[in-house]
Amino acid sequence: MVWPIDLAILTLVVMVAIGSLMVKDLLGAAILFGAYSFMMCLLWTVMGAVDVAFTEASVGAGVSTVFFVGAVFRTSRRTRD
Amino acid sequence: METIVSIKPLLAVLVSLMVVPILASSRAPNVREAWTFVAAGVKFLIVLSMLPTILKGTEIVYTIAEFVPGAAIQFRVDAFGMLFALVSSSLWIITTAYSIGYMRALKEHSQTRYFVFFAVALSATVGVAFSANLLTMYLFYEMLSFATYPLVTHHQDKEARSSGRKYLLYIVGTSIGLVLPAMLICYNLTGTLEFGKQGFMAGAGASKGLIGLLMVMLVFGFAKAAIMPFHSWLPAAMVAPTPVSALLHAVAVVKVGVFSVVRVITCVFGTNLLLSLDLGTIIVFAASVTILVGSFIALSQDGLKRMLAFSTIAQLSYVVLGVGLLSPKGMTGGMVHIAMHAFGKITLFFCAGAIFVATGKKNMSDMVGIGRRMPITMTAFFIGALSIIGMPPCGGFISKWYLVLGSLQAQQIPVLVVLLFSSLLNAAYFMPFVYRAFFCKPEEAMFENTIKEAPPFCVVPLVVTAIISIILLFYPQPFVRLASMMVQSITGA
Amino acid sequence: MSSQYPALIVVVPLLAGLLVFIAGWVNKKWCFPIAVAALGISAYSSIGLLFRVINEGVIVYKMGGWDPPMGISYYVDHLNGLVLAVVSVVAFLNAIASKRSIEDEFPDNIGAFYALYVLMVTGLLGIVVTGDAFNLYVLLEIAALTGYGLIAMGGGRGSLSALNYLYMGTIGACFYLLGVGYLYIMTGSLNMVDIARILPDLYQSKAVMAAFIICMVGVWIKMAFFPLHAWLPNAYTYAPSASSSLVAPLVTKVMIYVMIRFILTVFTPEYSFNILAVSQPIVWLAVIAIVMGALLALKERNLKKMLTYIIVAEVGYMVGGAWLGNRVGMTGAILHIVNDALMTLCVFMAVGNIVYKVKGADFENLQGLFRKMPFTMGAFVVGAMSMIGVPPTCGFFSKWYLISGAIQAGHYGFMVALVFSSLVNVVLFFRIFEICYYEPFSDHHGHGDEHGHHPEPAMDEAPVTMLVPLFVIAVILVLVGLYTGDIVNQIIDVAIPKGLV
Amino acid sequence: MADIVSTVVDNYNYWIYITLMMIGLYAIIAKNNLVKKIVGMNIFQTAIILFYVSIGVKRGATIPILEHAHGSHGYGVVHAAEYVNPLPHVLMLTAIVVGVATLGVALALAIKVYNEYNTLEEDEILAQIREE
Amino acid sequence: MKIIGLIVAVLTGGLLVYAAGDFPAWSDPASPASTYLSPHFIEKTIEETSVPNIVTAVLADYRGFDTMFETTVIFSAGVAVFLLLRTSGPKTQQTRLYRHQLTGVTVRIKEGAELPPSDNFERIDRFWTPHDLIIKTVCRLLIPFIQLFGLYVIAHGHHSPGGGFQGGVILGASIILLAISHDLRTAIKRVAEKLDAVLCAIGVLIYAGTGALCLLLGLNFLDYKALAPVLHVDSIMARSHGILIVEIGVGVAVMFTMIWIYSNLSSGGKYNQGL
Repeated sequence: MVWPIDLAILTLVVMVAIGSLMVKDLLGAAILFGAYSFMMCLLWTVMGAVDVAFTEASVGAGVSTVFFVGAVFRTSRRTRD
Repeated sequence: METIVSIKPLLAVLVSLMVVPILASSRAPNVREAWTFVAAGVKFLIVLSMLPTILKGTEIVYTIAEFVPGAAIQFRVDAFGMLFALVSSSLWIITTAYSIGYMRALKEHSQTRYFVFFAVALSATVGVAFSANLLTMYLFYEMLSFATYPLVTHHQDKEARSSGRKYLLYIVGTSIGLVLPAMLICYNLTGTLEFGKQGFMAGAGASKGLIGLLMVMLVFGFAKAAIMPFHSWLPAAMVAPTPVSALLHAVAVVKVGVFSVVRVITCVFGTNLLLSLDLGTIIVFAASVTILVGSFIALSQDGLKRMLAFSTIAQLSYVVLGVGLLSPKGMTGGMVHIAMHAFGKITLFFCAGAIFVATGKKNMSDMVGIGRRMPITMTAFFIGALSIIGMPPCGGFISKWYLVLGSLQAQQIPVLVVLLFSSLLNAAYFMPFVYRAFFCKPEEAMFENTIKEAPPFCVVPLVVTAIISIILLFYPQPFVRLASMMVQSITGA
Repeated sequence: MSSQYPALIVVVPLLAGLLVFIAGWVNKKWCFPIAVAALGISAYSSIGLLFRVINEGVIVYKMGGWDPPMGISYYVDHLNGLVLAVVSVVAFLNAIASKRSIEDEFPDNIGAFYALYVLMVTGLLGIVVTGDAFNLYVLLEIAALTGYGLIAMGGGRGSLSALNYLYMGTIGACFYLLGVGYLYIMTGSLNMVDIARILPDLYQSKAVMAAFIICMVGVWIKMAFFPLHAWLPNAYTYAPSASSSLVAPLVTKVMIYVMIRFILTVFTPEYSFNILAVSQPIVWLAVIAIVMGALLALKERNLKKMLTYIIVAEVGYMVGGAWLGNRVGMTGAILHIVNDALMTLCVFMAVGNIVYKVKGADFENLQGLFRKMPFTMGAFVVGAMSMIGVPPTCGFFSKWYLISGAIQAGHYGFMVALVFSSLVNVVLFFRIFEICYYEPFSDHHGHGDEHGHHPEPAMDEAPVTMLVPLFVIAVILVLVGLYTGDIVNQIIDVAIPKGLV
Repeated sequence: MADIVSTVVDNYNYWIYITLMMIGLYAIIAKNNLVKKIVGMNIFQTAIILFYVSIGVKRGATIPILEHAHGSHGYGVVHAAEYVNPLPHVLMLTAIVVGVATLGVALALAIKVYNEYNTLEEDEILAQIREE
Repeated sequence: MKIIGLIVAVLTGGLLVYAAGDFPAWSDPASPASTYLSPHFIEKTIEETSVPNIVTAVLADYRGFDTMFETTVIFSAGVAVFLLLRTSGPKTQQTRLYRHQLTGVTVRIKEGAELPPSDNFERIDRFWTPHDLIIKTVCRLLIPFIQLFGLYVIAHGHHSPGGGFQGGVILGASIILLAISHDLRTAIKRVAEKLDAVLCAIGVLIYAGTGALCLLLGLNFLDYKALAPVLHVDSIMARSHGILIVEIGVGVAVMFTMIWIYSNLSSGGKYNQGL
């Protein structure tokens, strides 16, 4: 395992997480959350948890994001925080 | 002490509960009342059938369920319980008859509910009488509190509501707030709640302060005894229909209160413990204050039932006072007074009810000259009053006599003074009324001279109780016998 | 077959949940019989299991035939045998009772509703019966997810309350999961008994302490222990009757079971009470919970909401009792799980009947109920008496043990709180009774009026299918009270480890 | 100094998981928008999954799929040290699925709330409730 | 609220950091987690289940009970979303708009009127957006491959990463992709709501039913060994086959639940107009 990659991804993950909570648009938040899940997926692949990574890629980055988008589509994109 | 196991105590308790479904489901008044009579009769017979056994000195025990060691739901019939059960079950029959007359004459609503809860209340009363331990007593005590609530608030108007609130606040507030914790502390100190002849707290080895605290909590916690300052529910509860006031506030509820207090003093703490710690004084003091203050307030009342209520408050404390003296004669007097006062006071309440049925009057100032219109009722009232004052030829004399002897035995001269002075007060609040009822000038009289009594169902019971009051002077057995047996077993003399 | 009882208890409702759902799409008439039959089998097996445990001792059931630390196993002892029986019986009775109100409120989605209902029971039973810490988490989520669905069916504010419940519930479950992770990283095992075997060497570890605290906090959130209770009242109030009378009696009680399981089995009493030494503050928290629950209940003008605050107070009873750190208090807490489940069911079922008939539980809706629905109110009175703690209803006996425990532990604050809350309950319930009894006021001046003076509201009682289970539970309240001695001696006393005195 | 650095770097995963978790927890409590809260909730859950997966990591080990699996019958002796710990992975598969299930229900509830109040901001909803 | 959140987060974080000091060093092969239970799984999986992917073996066999409930969780989420959102209001609107796909002509159909029998009409409404031909075509081409891959993932879960969940999600995603690239109605034409819902339950039922079958055959719940006489294989291969069966069940359940949840979420429960 290459630890600089690990560290870099870990740091990125935190940044994306904060980003998805800060962005003032729910659709943006949904997409950033997808990115967050994808980063996590990468991280777990690095750690050797291939099955978990696979699931996270399909569930977290895929379907969850679609759910978010669907729900945002049915409600509103507006948010104040 | 010899004991036998028998299901009779349970039957005596259950017999009135068992008719509840029948009462609740029947729509025809005659059927309903017939069943109440049957239940009352059967109950009295069951209680009576145990009397010979008890008089032989044997106790009857029956256990329903034991949930922790030392605290079962258990019945134990001893002399004192027998005394109380005898009084309450015999008076149930008479009150039933009276209720029928009263309720029908006034065309009261919800009579079914009335008879149902009456039956439940009687079950609870006998349950208290036969309880073998503090837990069982608490159980039936609470049952009685809740069963009488619908009776007290029978009229369902605003006044009934506020009185009902007061009633519950005092009765349930004290039992949950004081009795329950005290009972649990006792249990944790001794590991039992079983009534003992010398009191189960005797061997606990608790400090005087703790014992005193527990005693105060228990004595005042059974607030149905109406010891001041927990007395004011009683006048409030007089909004109930008169038969309820009669049975419940002359016999069942208040007597359950004093019965419980007596049990606490004799069987929880024991006379020896209280004597050695000199804690009887507290009780005697509280009781004396209640007697005097209650009598004075009764003196100032105009409402007949309210006057009787304050008289009850004072009279109840005689019982507590007698037992609080911790002398054998005093205790006997206190116990006997439960019976004597019951018959006397129920007569008075019946009379008040009969007057109300016949004339619709509640206040004494409106009843001048009533003796001319209702001679039988007022004669009975006079006899009842004599019994309460403690004058011959009525049963009340016997208990007063024992109380006076007891105070001498305990060398408590102040108590003697209190007793005599309060008797004077009793006379002071009863006699003027009786006098004006019979002997007022014709121009003062508010009623015409024609005799017009209440319906026979009302009059007969009060005549019966009045006669019993007189008979009790000449034949006070078995009450005195039972009381002295109990006192003997307590003091071991 | 009786050796398969542990599996049947959970598997039968699970299969039934799926079948009910399919039946909902095919023919709605089949839903109710399938659901009730499954819950009945479940109740039957759990009672059978309880008697087997009493006679034979602990029963271990290996899922998939794998030995415990490897695979998942069910571990039935006296403690969860008792809770299992209560949970399944409560669910069974409520299923029968709520048939009419479900048909009334959700005529289109009966199948889906019953599916969630039965699956929730599956989850709760599974939580109680499982011996694997992680398996418990999964089942917790089943119970929670189905619960959100059932609660949000109420519409109106129901969805917002359910969403808040979901946030809190997820935090709670995640905390629990994290705590299990901490235990796993320190011990390498997930089986509760196995963890308990390994842990004593690690009692000084900070991570183990953190695991304990995190698990506890998670469970407290789920059971609505006082400062964490905010989600509960609204969620239960705005839920439909059929859901609230399932969720209210069971969820908090099952979570208390989990807490006690952790205190007693996973961590020993020695660790929980002596090494950690946090009993005092927790009991004081419980005192605050009881007092605040009682006070908040006083403020409410809606029967259902008032009852939910009483639940908050009751949670305080059980947490406090469990943390008194003595045998009597623990007995009281376990006994109160049983009693509180039963009496909450009783009052909530009665409220269900009332809502079914008068379409509301605000105080104004309750006027004249004693005449309109005498039988329902009769059962309600029994439930209320039990909540107040009047003997011989069962509520008194658990209170007895709790107060005894407080006295033994010398914790008089807890004793005062219990007595205080009983008194407040008297006020609360008699306020209800007064409204149902007196109002609307009739002027009753002049006693000579003829009998028909009162404008007597016609009797308008709930259907028999709702009344019979209500009566059954009311009778059970008294019976359990009378058999308290047997329950304590034969079951609870054995369930508590000898080390706790 | 080198010690501290190495401790920090070695346990970097733990620190990051705690950071993420706290970000999520803070978002659930403090965010005003219901969907943002749901995002926070998912971050919170994922952080725990990260923690579990970190437990399973083993120095010098490979993914938990036995090698030479295709076609041959003899696997020889398998050494536990060669493969990372599979158990946390299994648990976390479950946790991910639970997470997505919760997400679905949460979003459905959010849509219902939106239909009721026409907004997703919690303070605006509470203001509407108070007005009723 | 923000301050409370901050305090809670800091407190919890503090506790966690404090406790993390006691953890075994990261990636330490000698940590309890790595030395206590997991070696058994790694070393015995082949012997006992004949499945090289240890995660699959543990997931579906050793801890198969967890996985069954995990599937149930997904299923109950589906039911919950359905119950919460699905509204079965009046289906027919007053007037409907249809577009003839070849010419682009819009037709207004009033209540009671019938559309000419042709496949070339497409219903349009408030949420209708003109679709991009390229996206549509590419997705339509892609979807079969996605589904094939999904099937592969389920079937090959014994030997490579993957299994019922991943495969099920991918299969579900293929239909969701169809719904996104075309519209929800097109997807519903392929997977009707009733079929969808029933198949969710059947997926879980396959799993739980397999367990119950083992129970009926005389062994404990989910003990696939019991299937050996039915499948005519030895007990170890029976475990391997049992795992495959339940993975298929998981796949079915997850696939259809995902579609179901998506349809409800994206149409707000109206089920006729989607994202």
